[in-house]
Amino acid sequence: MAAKKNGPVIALGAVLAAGLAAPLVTGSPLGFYLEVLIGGLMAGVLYSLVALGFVLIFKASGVFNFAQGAMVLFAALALARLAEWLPAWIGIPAGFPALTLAFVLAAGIMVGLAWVIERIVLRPLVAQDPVALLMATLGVTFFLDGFGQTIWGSDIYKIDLGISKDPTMILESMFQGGILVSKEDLIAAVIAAGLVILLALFFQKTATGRALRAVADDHQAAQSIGIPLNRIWVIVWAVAGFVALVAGMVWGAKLGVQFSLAQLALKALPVVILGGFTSIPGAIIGGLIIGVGEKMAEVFLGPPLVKMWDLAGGGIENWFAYVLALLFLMVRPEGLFGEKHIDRV
Amino acid sequence: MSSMPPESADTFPRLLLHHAKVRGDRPAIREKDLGIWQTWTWSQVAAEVRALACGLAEQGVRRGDRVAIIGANRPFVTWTTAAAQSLGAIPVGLYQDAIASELLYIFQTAEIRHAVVEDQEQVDKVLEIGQEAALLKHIYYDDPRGLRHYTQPELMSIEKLKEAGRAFDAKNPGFYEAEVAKGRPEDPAAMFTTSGTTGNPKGVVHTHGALIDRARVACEMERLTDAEEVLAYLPPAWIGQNIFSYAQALVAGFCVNCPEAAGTVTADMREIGPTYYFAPPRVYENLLTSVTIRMEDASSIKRRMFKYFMGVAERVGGRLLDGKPVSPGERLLYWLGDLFVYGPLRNALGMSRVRVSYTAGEAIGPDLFRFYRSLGINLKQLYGSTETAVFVCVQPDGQVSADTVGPPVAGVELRIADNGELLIKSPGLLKEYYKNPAATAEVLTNDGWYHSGDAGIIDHDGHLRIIDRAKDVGRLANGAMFAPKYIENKLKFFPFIKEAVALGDRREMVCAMINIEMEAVGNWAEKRGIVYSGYVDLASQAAVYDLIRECVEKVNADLAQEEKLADSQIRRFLILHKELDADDGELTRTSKVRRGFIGEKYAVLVDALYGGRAEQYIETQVKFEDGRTGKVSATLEIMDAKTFAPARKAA
Amino acid sequence: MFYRENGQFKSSYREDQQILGIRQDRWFIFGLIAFAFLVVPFVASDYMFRAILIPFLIVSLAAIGLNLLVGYCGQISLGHAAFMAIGAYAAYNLVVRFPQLNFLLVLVLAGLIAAGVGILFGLPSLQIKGLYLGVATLAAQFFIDWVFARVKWFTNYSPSGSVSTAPIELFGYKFDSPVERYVLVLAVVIVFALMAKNLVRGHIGRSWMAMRDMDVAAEVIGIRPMYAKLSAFAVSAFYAGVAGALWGFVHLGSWEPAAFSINFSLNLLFMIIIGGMGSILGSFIGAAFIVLLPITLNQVLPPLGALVGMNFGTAMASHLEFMIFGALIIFFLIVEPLGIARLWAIGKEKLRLWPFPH
Amino acid sequence: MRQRKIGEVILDVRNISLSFGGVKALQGISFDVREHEVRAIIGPNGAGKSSMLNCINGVYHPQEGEIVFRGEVRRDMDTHHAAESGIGRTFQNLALFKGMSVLDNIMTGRNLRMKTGILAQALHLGPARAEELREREFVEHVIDFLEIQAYRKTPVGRLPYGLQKRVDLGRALAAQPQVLLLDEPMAGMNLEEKQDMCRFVLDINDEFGTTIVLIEHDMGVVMDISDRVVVLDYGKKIGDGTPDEVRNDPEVIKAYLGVSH
Repeated sequence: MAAKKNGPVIALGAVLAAGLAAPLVTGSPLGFYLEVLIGGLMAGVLYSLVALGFVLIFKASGVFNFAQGAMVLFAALALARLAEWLPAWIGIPAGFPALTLAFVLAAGIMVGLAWVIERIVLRPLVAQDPVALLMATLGVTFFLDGFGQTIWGSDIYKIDLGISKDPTMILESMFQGGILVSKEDLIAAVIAAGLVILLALFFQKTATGRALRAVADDHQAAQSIGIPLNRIWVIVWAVAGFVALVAGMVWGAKLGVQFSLAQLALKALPVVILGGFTSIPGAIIGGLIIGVGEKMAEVFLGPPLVKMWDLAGGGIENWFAYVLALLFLMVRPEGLFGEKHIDRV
Repeated sequence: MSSMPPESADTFPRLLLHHAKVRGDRPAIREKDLGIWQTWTWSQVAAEVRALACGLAEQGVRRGDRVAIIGANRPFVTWTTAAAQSLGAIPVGLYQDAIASELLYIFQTAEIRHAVVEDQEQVDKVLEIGQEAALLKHIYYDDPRGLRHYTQPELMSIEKLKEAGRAFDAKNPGFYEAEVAKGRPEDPAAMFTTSGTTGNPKGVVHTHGALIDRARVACEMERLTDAEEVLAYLPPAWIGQNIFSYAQALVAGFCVNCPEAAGTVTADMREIGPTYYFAPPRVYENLLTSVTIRMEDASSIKRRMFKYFMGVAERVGGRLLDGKPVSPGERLLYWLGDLFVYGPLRNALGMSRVRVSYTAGEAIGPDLFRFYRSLGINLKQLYGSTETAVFVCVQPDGQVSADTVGPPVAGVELRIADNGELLIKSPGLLKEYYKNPAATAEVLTNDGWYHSGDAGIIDHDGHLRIIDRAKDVGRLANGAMFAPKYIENKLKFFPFIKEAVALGDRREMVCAMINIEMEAVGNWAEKRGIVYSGYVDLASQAAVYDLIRECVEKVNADLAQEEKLADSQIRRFLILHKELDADDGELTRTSKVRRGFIGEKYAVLVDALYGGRAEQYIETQVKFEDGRTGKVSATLEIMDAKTFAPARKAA
Repeated sequence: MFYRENGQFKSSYREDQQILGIRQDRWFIFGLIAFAFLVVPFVASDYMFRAILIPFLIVSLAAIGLNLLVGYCGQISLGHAAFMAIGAYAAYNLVVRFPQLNFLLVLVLAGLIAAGVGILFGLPSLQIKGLYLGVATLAAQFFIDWVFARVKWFTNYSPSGSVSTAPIELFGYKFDSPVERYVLVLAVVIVFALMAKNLVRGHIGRSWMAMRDMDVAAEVIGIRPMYAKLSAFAVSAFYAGVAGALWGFVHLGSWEPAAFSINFSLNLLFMIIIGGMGSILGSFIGAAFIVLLPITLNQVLPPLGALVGMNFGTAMASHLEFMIFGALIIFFLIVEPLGIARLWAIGKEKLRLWPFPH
Repeated sequence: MRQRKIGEVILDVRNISLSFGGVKALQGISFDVREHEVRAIIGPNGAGKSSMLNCINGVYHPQEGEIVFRGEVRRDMDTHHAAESGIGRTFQNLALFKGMSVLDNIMTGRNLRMKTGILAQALHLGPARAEELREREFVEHVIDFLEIQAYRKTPVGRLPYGLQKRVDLGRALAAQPQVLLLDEPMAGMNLEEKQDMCRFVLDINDEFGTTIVLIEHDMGVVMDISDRVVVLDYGKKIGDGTPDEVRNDPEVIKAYLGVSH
């Protein structure tokens, strides 16, 4: 295979950077600009959380888990409803104690659920075409969407982490008007960072984690040195279930728990394309890029477009991530941090 | 259209021209080739034959010359046969799998100068013979594959032959018509080689008149029309195939279909759905075996349904076919059975459209016979041989049974000689054995009776019943009658037994050597979890021996019922370690056991059987398909079988 | 069981290659078509036409389109409803801007426009496969959704963003009542299904299947991947476009962009998974399944729930529908990846072999 | 007996080097193939045989060297051009189209010659139908030649391995190639199947005059049927000549025969 040309990648990067800088050049106030940037980063953190689940499973088993979004919804529903029901059931005080217990229970449920999915759906499909696996996870998505709403209910629920949603003004001294930042968002970022660190530790320090990495590198080799693939896959699915719970909690707290959560999770797809299917840092950075890009495009690119073509409103963020991912695919299919594959005949 | 051709069409070439004129656009022959049924109409066939005849004439074939034809059922076989006949030459059909020495003998005695063969394999064989049979000067081949680089001057493709023929025809207008006009019904039309259980093959010469007469009589009897379809799948060198797929086709004007390859006959039969069908009992038996085996794998509901309706069919089917009274309730059941079982089964067998089907050559098992008839397939028996142009006796509709072969057909007289041998007088008798007046005189006496060599009786209905070959009917040491084939046939009616050889002439008891049917026994063994590594291993398994012993004992019980044969019960038997094979000389080309040869070849086994030994080591040379030879050896167990007291004769 | 094939031999390649080679199959299909044209119009209720038959026929067409791409050519598309949207809006604009155009011509033009867009979004397939391509088609879905929601020109500046159509008129005849619309759709669908069958049994169909089964070997044998893939995208999008136009004009009458959302796309995908990948017949079966299941659930569940003393509302039915779809997808992928059409084919083979099991 | 005319050089491989990442698969390989001959490339596993074939028909693009086919000099091949100009091939690991019947698989071999457009195909118009029937007839000759009539409509996946190999050969043959590249045509076959395959290879060479380049590691088979043999080892050419010359070449004996057989 001829060496991949880096030209288009650099060009694309330059265009993105230019796009990022453009609003400043055209005279948007710096404070506002930073506010948008930080908002984008926050959304990006959420995308990253979902994308993490994708990457974990893909890395270990080559399955593109379309159902990660549904798992997020399911986890968020479980958490929200358990936190609501538990006080009535066992008299535990509502609020933080109930939430904690609900989180533990939901974690158990998610791990169990992930285990069941792996055993019932993915195990029989081992060594199938990736597209078939993708479709199977689509089936899981539908099943979970229906199942989750059947047992947990289908209204909009709240997860109250007890954090004020009021925005805080920071850096007032530096900019005129300062920057509005929600405390909740900050906490979310911290949780996400914590989770990433936790996962990194898990992968680096535990035997299971090392086995996981071995499996990700080479299935056959891992199997030949005695790593039980089936058990690894179950663990990975369980971890992904837990990650989904964290993502669901953070996202649910921010936006409320509702059906659209599952759809929003679709956004994580372009993130992994961008970051590379097999890279955890890629998922984080990809998430941030998509989050920021989307917000920037919506805020700074949207209005001129609407004006220019007389559009019925903006909404660029609906497709921006995908089109960006598509462009990226054309120039660098393996993503920013993914591994290259050479097809041999 | 059921009208038979006029009497004036009294040779095969004239029949061909008649059909080309009367039904020129109807299909005469089809061949599955390149995936579809390539079709030739009667007028196209006439043109092909004309070109070939002219080509052969141009190459030097003259009236009375013998032309060898070797090939599978392909149109060229039919066409060159007719072409040779047009010139007054005698086509000599030869078996494709005939070994070189057999061929050489025929080529030499018949002084064959021209041979038409199918492909490279046959070309190689004939070229080799040609070295010795110095007369052979012209070889025409149908399939040029692999022959591109052959440079022998004798070789010519049939395509080229036809081209030459067309050129010749153009230069000599009227030649073909004149040649056809010269032919007379009493001219020899074809020569067939008899398999001959011993010695060299004999060439049976039949006239146009004899073949056409027999074909016509049978066509009229069964009301065959030009709408029939037949599948030509048996060796074309055999007279039966010639009668059913050549003579009768040319008399009635129906269409002959040639399968794509030997391996696709079943599929091709399903596609064509012949209306007129002939098969030796062996083929019916194999079909039934495969039905049984395939049904065994069916779900239990289906199996029960199958069994139930086959029971209904057994009660009702034969009676319906014979036009006997059947109650409305049974009619309804049979109708249901037809919907769910018989109809689909006939379809699967390719027999949905069969109006008349024959079996002959050997005795057919009563169960087997009844099975097909109960399905609504009009299976009937006939009796005949190469020397009698097949049709001697045929069971008419409504007078069908498993153990007779029916009354004589029109034109035939029968007589039983004092020694039990059947004598025949018929317009279809052979003209002579080619260049063998001694042999001719032996079978064809001056008073016009043909000595069939079969032992038979004529029952009170006037139906003929064949017991055995006259010369094979022997006596046990105590003087009791011993009809080995009768016993062997009874054994072979079991699906597990493929072949059997009964011994006992001039001995104190009857013993048998048995060949198991690999497929059926193998299936049976797998069902019981018996592991085996191959034929030899399977044949020597104790369980298999027990299975076969049960069969033998059932035959014994049967034999005990018949007063004259009660002494012929099988006392001891063994299972052979190899399949009897025509390549090893154990069977004839028509797959009949050569008892004498086997007796000599396996003398150690015979001695062991009669010597009371419990087992015997044997080593046998075998010929593999690719011509190499090898050895198989085994220690065979010999087993005693239970015998039964003779049934008391009713007072 | 009902097959009697003796005597049905083929003496030309033309006979051998006809679509329904067995006489009994021919009778069955012709009987079915005759029934659909001659009996159904007189016996079915308006509800039947509006809620079941017309949508079934139209989504069948869309499913055929998707099946050509996914089932035959092996290229995934998660955004096929977007091509339907293209067809629907293209037809709308053609009718609004050129009212004198024959509707059949409009259908074809709408299909062609969708095909053009299909080729555009098919371009990534030359570089990427599988999951990656799935994401690319999602991009098409979201982008096209957005375009029709935001660019006013496409909706002819309709203030609400939704568009509505007048009844179809063809050769001076108005197809207004449900029966008339049904017959029109039926005719269109039969013709297009036949064309799809013709395509897949010809050299173009073989080049698609070759790409699906073993792309390297296909290239080595001389099949151009670009031509094979893009033609599959084009034809597939064409079918989706025609189906979209019919969906808009015949089924909905008036619609907004949400009518062709990602959920519709996924439903189409489910149809071909359940119905049968790589089977025209399967597209119909899958469409019937997906159209009928929710209706059946809505009819059957409440009385069933009442029986066990539970109250199944419509929400419940919709959740159950999700679950059943999901479970079925998984079931078919695991047990019979080629869907009901494959089961049908096996059943047919069993009937041909009856009473034998194999 | 086989009496054939070996013609001029039809394919000339010059100084081909190919590497994957840092692994050198082929190093400066040159050899020629004459028209109508049977040319074998042998060597132990990993010698670069398959890579060589893949360069010839454009699946791989060598970093160095050139390929001259029928007088046309190319820096490297592309697969389509190779197919179009008459290079056919079979695959070592079956690369049949699993979802298709035997007939359809072989029909794809005719795709290069089938030109009717989508609309004509969809409507099954006269020219499209005529083209389809014409090519079907051609393919039937291939089926007949390879003696697989009984499996015509069977999905290839259901056939035993040896027959699948035959279908693979049929698919390549259907394109009427001038040069046929056979990648281990007898791998994994039993003796009888090998003999059949040998017969087909020789028949193809005989009947159609097709030049054959084949890879094998079964030395016996190769020596029997080929006119000239190239020996590769670790990506380098270590021998070239008639079977007898190669058999007696000390370096070949050392590298190949001595080690693995």
